Amino acid sequence: MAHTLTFREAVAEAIKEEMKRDPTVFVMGEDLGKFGGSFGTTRGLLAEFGEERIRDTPISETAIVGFALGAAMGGMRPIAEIMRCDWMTICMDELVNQIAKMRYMSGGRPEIHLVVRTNTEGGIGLGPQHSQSFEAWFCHVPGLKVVMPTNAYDAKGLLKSAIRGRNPVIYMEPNSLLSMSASIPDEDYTVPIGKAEVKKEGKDVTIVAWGTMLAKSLNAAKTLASEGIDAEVIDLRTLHPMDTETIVNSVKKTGRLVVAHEANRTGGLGAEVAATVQELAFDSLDAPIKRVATPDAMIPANRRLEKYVLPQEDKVIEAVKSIV
Amino acid sequence: MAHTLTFREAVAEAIKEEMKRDPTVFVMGEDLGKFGGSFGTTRGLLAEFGEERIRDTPISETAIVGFALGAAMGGMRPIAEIMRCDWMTICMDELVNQIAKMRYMSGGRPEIHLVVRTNTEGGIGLGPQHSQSFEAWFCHVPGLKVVMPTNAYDAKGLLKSAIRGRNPVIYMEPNSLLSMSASIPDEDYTVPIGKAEVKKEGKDVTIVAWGTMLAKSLNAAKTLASEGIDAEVIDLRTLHPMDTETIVNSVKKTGRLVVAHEANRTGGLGAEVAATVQELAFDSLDAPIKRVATPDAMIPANRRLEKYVLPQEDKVIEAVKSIV
Amino acid sequence: MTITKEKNKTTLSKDQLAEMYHQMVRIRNFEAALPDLFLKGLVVGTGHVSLGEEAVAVGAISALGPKDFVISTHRAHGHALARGSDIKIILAEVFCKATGCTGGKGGSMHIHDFDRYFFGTVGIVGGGITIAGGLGLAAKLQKSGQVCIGFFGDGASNRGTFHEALNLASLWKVPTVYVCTNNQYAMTLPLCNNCANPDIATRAASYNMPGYSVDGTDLWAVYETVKKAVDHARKGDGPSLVVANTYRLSPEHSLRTSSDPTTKYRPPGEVEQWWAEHDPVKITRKKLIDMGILTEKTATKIEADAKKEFEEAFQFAINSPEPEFGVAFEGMYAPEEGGK
Amino acid sequence: MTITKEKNKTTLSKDQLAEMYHQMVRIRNFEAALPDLFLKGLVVGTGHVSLGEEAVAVGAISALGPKDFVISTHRAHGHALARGSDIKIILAEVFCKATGCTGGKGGSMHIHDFDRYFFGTVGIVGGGITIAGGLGLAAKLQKSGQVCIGFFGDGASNRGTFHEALNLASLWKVPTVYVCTNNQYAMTLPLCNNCANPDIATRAASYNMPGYSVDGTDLWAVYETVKKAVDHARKGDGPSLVVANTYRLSPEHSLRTSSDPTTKYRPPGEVEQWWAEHDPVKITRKKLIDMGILTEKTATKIEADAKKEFEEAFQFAINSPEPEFGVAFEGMYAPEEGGK
Ligand SMILES: Cc1ncc(C[n+]2csc(CCOP(=O)(O)OP(=O)(O)O)c2C)c(N)n1
Ligand SMILES: Cc1ncc(C[n+]2csc(CCOP(=O)(O)OP(=O)(O)O)c2C)c(N)n1
Ligand SMILES: [Mg+2]
Ligand SMILES: [Mg+2]
Repeated sequence: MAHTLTFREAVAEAIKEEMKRDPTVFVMGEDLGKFGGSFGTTRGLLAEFGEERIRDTPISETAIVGFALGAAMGGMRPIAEIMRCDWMTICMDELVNQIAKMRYMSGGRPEIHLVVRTNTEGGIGLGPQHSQSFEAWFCHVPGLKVVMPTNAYDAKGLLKSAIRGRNPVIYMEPNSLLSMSASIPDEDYTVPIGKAEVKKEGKDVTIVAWGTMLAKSLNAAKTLASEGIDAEVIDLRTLHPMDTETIVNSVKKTGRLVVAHEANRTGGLGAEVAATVQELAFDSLDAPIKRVATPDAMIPANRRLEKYVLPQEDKVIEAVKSIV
Repeated sequence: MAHTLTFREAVAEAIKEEMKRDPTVFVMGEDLGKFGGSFGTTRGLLAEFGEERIRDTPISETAIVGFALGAAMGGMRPIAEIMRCDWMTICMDELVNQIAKMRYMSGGRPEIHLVVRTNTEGGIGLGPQHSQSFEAWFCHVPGLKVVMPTNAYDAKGLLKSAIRGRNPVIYMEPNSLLSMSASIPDEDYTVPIGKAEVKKEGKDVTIVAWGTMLAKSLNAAKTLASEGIDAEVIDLRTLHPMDTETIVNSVKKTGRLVVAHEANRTGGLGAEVAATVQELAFDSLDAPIKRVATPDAMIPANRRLEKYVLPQEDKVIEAVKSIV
Repeated sequence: MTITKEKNKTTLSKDQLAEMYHQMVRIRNFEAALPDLFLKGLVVGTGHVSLGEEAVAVGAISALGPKDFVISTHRAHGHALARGSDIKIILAEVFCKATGCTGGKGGSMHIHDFDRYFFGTVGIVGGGITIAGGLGLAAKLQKSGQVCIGFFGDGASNRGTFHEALNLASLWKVPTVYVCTNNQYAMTLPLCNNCANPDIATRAASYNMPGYSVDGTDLWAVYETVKKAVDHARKGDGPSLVVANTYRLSPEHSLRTSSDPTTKYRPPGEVEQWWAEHDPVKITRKKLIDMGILTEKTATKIEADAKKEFEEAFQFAINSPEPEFGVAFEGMYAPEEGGK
Repeated sequence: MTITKEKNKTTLSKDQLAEMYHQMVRIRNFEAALPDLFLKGLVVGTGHVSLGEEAVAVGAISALGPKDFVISTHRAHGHALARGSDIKIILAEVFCKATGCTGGKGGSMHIHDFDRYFFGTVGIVGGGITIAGGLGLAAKLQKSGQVCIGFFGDGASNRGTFHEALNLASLWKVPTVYVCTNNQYAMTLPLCNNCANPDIATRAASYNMPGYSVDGTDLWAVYETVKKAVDHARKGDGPSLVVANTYRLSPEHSLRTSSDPTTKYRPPGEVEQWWAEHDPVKITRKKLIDMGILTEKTATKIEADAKKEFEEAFQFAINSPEPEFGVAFEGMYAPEEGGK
């Protein structure tokens, strides 16, 4: 049997089930108790679990993440929330120098089982300081795992894997996908970290996307299909470690690759995908790999400008056509 | 006429000359007054300019960089020092959300003329939290410029350009290069931001490198020459904006590219170079672009292990041979 | 450490006081209108209104000279208006129109007015606290005699930037006055779950600077205290911390959150009671009439004029064009040509 | 806010005191030997010795039970030794040998001993302050009765993490005792250029927690104060801040900087005077003999034993193998198999 949930409800349900399953799981972050989270992803949890396990914090991002690390070392499985990815900038030391390295620095001893959840990407008119997505940074940091689900099913399944896992996971929730629904099995399931998913098979070109760009890429694929171009679309889902195999296999079949993400182009994770694929599938490539991304620009608040700056479906179509 | 300076002396000389030239230039950071900087790059400045303009700060990295921004907005040209690149993690909000975006967020009005200097890369046995290089992060942030000189001449010239410029510059000083000397003209000169330099011409393969890997690449090129492989070696110098033209022209000539940097491989700026070049010079490439970098691992303190983990000359040679 | 509770004093002239009331009313009109305009889709993204904080904005900013610096927060409209910024330009920015102060690229969280040394708003809570110290440093190094006010909220006072900035500002004796608008909530978190010691002014002791706790609904108290701190700074005696205690009369934290009906986190009746007993506009009006500075008639005239000004601003903003696509990529870097 | 200066008391038994002196001597020997070993090239990278801080390490850690947590700083050797860690393993780590606690991958800045709940050292100044709060939170949530000591320095107290962590620890009443070893220098910066208010314990008031300022050369004062704070935490009454004031007797900030002759930033004679008048090992020795707890003979025996122990540790460390290359890439991630 199954039920229907939005992305944000799927997040809450994953947390709820894991908290019931494991008393060491708890949640901490800003405005996530009574308010249910600035983006509504923790609604209902306070009523169910109380203030001891659903912990509202002051505006202290370094303490949120640093306490989560200490709590994990002390045997708990914290789920820390940083309200917006833009503010992950504040706790980068905790993430990069402490959390990612604590196990290694300690001779491989402690398990840093914690999740840092954050709302990412733009698209709702919040302007330059509230619309960014820094997945490329986190993937550059050995010791972390990074996931970004694109639908409620994966949101729940990946979050469960992250919570149950034995390593620190950055779990990124794309802003504009939170209200999208999907069918969720009633029974317990997980989605493995490290596996991409082929969302649509195709033979002419591979499109690898994550976050908001996945849906735009699938739409683009529809349009392209009507013009006789058969695109294969891959949802990367786990950004680090990357499922290179699935991508390379696809490119070996199609001979062409477009990578689409919402983060800024230069230094974005699209570069990593392109660099890896051209190395591993050089002889299969019939055309240059194209990247679709936000140009190297800030994201304006004005909705028309925002839409103009962020990559849309047409940019994916354009990129595909330029190489097919 | 010319004189000889080490990299660290060249940094100090650039600051000294610019401070004499422009009363709005000043320096702030940890232990840079009497002590002359933890890596000796500000020696002699306190004696010359006094405490008003050579300002020692407490261990407050967010305040160092935030104050520098305010001071720039108020008309000064601060040179802020973050002792180690690893601690740039602490002031990422100030760098990314405030400094990089202040002009844009303010409708293009203020000039954020400031420099943030930092000691980067590893190689001296300081272990996982004191050996990292995050240039890829900064290049992912529109609004910043990023330079990493590899020799005393460029160190002086690029720092002068950064200080005189009208935009925020992250100026990165590779740890293991600070004692290397070069001949410095006695007269004033600058090195332009945004220009790579071909250090050695060659026709068989292009090696693009920055930081410590430049010297290792030049050494590798010597060894390769003795085996009949003629490598062109490019010092990227400015990492953002990248001098794509120089790289692409070289690759069009050689048909092969190796990118070498010390930062971790995944998400490193090498990926950006590779992704850009395969797009712009696809038809010229006779082989996959290879990256030489620290594998996705922490950098151990033990010197043998450190040397083993960090990429050495032999890795560059190997990479070249794998594609020539 | 000095923690004083200021009493009303009147070094202010009648004209000044009438003008200050005028400013408060301008802010009130502006802020009161926004929730509705947001629901109508005119305000883009989000916005934070400052109902209940009018006396803090006007009292503090009136203590500054025309070339003094101001750094504000995500809740900035009142500060800009108190600084004398053109209400049309501010409203147009809140609507993200081409005529706004950033040309519509920033919106409500990025208000600035460089001509008035209003050096902008920072959407990252606590992000401005260090910048305000740096502006003070610039003034000090250039011996310009300028002073900087750095506004922030009770919630922001728990950011590490607060600690680092106030310590450094004090060590360097920069002329920065830190004004904390304690509206008793950080988003949905009440002060007591926010600050382990809710008497935020106490913290000044950690930094060896004067700390003042004042009634933020009392225009006189705010003005006189900030004035004292500004004079102190201008003399070269360094920064101060002024905590102005008031209440967030706005229905919700932000315009965006107010559209969400599930957000009940304030005790029932609390908002209504503060409106009834501690509305700074009402309090100021009554006091000014009692003092004979305003009459019912002059007060009503001020209010009517302000209404009219807002109505004009509204017409201006709504009729302003959307920004051209091309501007989206402008203003990221200053052109290097023509630099120093 | 409670700022008390503790007086000597003696709830400690003779045996305990003799053992505490023993620990202080172990630390002294270890630290005193390192500068020379660094110059000989045996210490890798850098290292920070804690001469002058022995009474803080031993006094504070003696107030803990065996399962209580400790988080340390870059200056960690003394804390590890006081916790009872095997001196061989610690020295081997400082030499970056395979037998060290991280197998040579961390070095001096990454000492830990998980079997003794010594949860490691953080090379980022102030990085451990939040972690210590989280360990306290883990203890509280699991009702384990454990307490955490989080050590940090006077310099670290100016990091934003100090502010955020102490505020949150107090709000949540976590059982963490924050012990600030004020050795009056942060690298080359003297306390007065470091903390705007050099009385660091004052800061506890900002967080509504007890704040104590104690003589950090006085073993009794440190022990009794930290014990009081530990008991307070264990009872569920929340965190405290204990500032132990002493002096960095070490010639330089770090072993690396000490090889640089240009580093003159302390007033002439200052180090010598502190050695003469405030050496905690000498002070403790004299007091214990005066109190009849030690005799010249038993003290000398302790010192000789410690010397022998260090000599053995040195032989162990120097004869230990270098790590295999293969381990360089081990221990980054925990294997997911066999997880929950
Ligand atoms: C660093 C950071 N964390 C969280 C937020 C989200 N946020 C925006 S306003 C706000 C509350 C700020 O509270 P306070 O400082 O008291 O200002 P007020 O909103 O009451 O004016 C929060 C948590 C943010 N913008 N920046
Ligand atoms: C965030 C950060 N900034 C700077 C440094 C460089 N550094 C290492 S130790 C130190 C001084 C620390 O002073 P204090 O906290 O008083 O500890 P002490 O060294 O005196 O024991 C500095 C500045 C660092 N490791 N981390
Ligand atoms: Mg507030
Ligand atoms: Mg110190």
